[in-house]
Amino acid sequence: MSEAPAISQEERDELRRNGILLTSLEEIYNWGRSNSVWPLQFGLACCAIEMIAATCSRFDIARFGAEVFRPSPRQADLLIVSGTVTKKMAPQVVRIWNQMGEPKYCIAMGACAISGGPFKQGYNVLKGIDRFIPVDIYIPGCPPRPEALLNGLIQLQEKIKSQHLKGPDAPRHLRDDVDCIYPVPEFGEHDLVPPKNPNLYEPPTLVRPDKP
Amino acid sequence: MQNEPTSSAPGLAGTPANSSFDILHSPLGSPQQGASVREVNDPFHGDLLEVSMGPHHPSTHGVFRMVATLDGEIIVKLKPVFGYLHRNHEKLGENTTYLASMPYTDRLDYLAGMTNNWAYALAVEKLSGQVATERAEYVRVIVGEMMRIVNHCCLVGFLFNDLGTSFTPLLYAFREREKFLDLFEELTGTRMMYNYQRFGGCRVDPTPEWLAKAKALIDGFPRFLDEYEQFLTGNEIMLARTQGVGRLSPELAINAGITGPVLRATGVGYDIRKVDGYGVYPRFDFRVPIGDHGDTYDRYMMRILEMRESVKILQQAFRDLPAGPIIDPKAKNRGLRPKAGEAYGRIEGPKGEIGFYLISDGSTNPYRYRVRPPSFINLTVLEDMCLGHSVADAVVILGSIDIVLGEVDR
Amino acid sequence: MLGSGIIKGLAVTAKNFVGSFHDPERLPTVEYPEKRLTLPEAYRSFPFLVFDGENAIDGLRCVACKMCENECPPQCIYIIPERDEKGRPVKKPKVFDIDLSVCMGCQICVEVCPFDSIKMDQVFEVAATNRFEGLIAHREMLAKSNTYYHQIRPTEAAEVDTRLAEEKRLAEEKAKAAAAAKAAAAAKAAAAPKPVATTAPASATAPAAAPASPAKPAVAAPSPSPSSSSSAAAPMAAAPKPPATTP
Amino acid sequence: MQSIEQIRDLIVARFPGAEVTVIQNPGPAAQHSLLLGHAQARDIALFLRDEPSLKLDFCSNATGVDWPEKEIVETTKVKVAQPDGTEKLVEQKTKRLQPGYLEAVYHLYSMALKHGPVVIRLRTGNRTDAVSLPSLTPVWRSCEFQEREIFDLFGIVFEGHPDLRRILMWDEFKDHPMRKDYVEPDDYEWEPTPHDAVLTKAKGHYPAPGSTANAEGGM
Repeated sequence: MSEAPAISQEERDELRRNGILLTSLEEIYNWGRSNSVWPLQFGLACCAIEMIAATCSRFDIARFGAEVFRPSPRQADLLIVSGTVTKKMAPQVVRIWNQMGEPKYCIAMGACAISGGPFKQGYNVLKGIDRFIPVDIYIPGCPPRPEALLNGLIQLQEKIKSQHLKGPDAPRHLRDDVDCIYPVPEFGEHDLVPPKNPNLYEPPTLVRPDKP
Repeated sequence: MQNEPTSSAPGLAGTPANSSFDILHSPLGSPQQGASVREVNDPFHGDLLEVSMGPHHPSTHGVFRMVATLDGEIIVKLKPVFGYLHRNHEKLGENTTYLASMPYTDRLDYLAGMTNNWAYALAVEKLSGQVATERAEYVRVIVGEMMRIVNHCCLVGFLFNDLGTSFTPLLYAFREREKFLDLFEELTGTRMMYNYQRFGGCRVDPTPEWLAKAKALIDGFPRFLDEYEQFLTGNEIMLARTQGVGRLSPELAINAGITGPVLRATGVGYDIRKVDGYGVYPRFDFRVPIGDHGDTYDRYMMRILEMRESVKILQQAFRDLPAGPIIDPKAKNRGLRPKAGEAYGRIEGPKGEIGFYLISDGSTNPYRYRVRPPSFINLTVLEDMCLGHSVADAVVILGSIDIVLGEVDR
Repeated sequence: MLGSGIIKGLAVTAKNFVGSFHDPERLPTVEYPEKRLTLPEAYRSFPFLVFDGENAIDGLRCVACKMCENECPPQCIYIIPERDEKGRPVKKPKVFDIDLSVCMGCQICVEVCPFDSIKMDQVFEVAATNRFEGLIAHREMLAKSNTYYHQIRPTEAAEVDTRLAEEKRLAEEKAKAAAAAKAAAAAKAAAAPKPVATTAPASATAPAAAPASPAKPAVAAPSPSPSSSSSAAAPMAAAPKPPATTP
Repeated sequence: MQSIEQIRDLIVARFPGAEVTVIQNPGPAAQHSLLLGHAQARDIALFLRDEPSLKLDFCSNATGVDWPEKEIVETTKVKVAQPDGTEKLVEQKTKRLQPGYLEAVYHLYSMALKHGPVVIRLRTGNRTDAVSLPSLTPVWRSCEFQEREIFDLFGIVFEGHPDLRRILMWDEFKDHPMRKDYVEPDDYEWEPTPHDAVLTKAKGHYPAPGSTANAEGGM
């Protein structure tokens, strides 16, 4: 599957217009996965309201097959971290993430979920949920418009569609060498223990000089 | 259901919902520590069960946790657990300038950013001795009352979600909310985080076209409200699930500092718009709805009636809106250094009394920046209201208090 | 009758369901990627930098005064001013980064900017798969032309243009007056035995060169023609004083 | 409503010998406050709640304030006798260490009589070991969560509070984050736009000088 396809995308589209559908197992598998991404009904803060707005009639996330908000993490495929993750909440978020069955995806919605956002200097605010769980799509904005969430969802669908079922870039659930359980931090005396998952969170170093 | 002006004496009748707790006869009364409903010598008396509800809560009130002790399905003890959205608002407020705290206030009660803005602007105006222009005060009333309508409209939707209607009333509420948000977006630039009010006025002046659009929307709103009420208010399931559920006595409500619709549902006519008469509210003719049972149904009706009163206020405000500057040209916003001192400013937000307590030491940052969060303090009586009810009712009672976690935990 | 309330409610639902087929009021769905809502002119998402002319970097109105950096509530702006080969600050940003993953779109940077150089954009589709490199907006990404600004906010941009033109005109008049005064002073100085120190107006109109190179009359006197340096200096003369914000 | 001095006089008439001080508020809001001593604070609070002319039945807001100790430099002009017999005015600077304390502030209103606010304050002895205050929760239920919050964030121990636990932070947490000298945990690994205090903190995570990092910050 990794070698170049024998038939180009244009030719395939042309065939499709003429009523001939060519597909591969990989394609139809990814198509199915990407159009039934069921999110977890999980709101944290302000962005959750925009998430609800995205599910309501005006924006209607159902058009993307993602309207089935599951209250149970066992039935959900997508964790939309919609809002500020505080240090007190972080263990619960990781636990919920661990409870979700693979294949699962994570969207960090809004500035707070990505980096702590406007509240990042706070003592109880986690500077980004990617310190503990892997994030697929980051949607900045405070809060992002419902359309921005839909745009993020479309990007996630594109990402799912472009995944290969074999090889080194196969999704997590099809590989044996990746552990899908992430360690849950514990409450310490001053901070979470550990404050981040060092295997997951590796920010590049960006040296900023003293201000003149 | 009465609908009385505040000039009448506050009704203090009615027995406390939980009669074992009597604040008047226990001068040092402490919160009731769970009373078992069943007889202890019941041969079928099983063990009590402790259930943790939340913080990932399938109902729609954010990251709130209740630790409920159950006897069968009856709640005998319920302890709320907070802090899952404690974003250190107050600490950040002490580390930034007065103006820079304004956008943060939007994120307190994120369903009603405009009233948070207003309360903060009012407190800083008190602290620094500034006065908003007359037009700005009218515009504040306009946006504030529109915000109240949006908040109550959504609250009703969320309350029905808690009742198990699974989203349908919320779709109606959000369809209507989008119309208001479009207006707010046109005026301030965003859907939720307005950063609109300034010390001494407002940031942008609404154009005549905007005012015309807003007026048209408000004029059509009672029609929607009628439909909404026809849809919901008579519903027998709703009546059965809310009437007599979560009763709150006026004595306890006053003592526990409950404010807003939750207080008025118990029959206490205390509305800061009338009591303090801040802004230009004394110029408007409106009534304050008062309930008389203090149960969930009354709290629901308070929201509906307040929306109708808000429409009345808005129509008067559109009619009387004076010309003039939207912000005092001498107003000091950036680099504001109020004289050393302190001030507590409060307004009637959609959820109750939202206040800001500021201490200035003469520098650009407040020395102490404190938010008086209405929904946090309204939760004080959650346990008292839930005792003796079933778990499903606790969810409804929580929904009827109208909490927003951004404000509860700050 | 028991159940009449439920039936009434169902009638409302039915009315809305049927209504959604013919009444746009009852079918508000906007099919997003294909159709879009028209954003109001005031809509704001993230900041961008306005440039005049053709070249994005040379035409930036920003003079790296760092006022927005200091006022930004979540501190998501980072500026390093450009320096010329002698190490003197030039009124341009060398680095102008905005961390979009922190920005809360509060518009305070726009309000405090005295040069009308930072404005709020209306692009909200900025989702990325990498938040470290993907969500830092650099100077090149932030720079957008005045034409674009006119496209998204016609009214506001027109106002800004008028105001800038007016400020430029006033500054030029002031510069002319200052030049005239300087010429008079120079003539006086030539007549008098002792040279008088440079006059105040000159240093007031040309604050850019002032700190590093003290008082060379020929350099400090702005030329009447609107060169690029004088147009950059023009708004400053009319602008409010930078605040003394020291956190 | 009575002025703050009248309320003080009422209290003193009812509780002779009670420690009640009026704290003036110099700001334009002019919301002056009463500083109560610990011993009779709860009785005075109960009196304020039940006295028919006051009826402050609604405690709206309860909060803490941290006042760390600070050095106050006072300049006084002192006449110093000169050796030649004349007197000369000499400025003397005296340094005085104002001891720190924690403060609880309560804003009281009356729902029955619709007036207010009356502000009352309680102060602890210091910020380290004498940090207890009488709890006013038995008088006003509304203080229940707010006093827990003050305990959590400022570390004031309220004696007589029915359920004094941490409320916002987790139970294992040791610090009191709203105090002015609180040092937050260091998680400044990724600060692309640092300045001032944040830059100082972020520097702790920069590689040692001489490594390959880009010095001017352009990525």
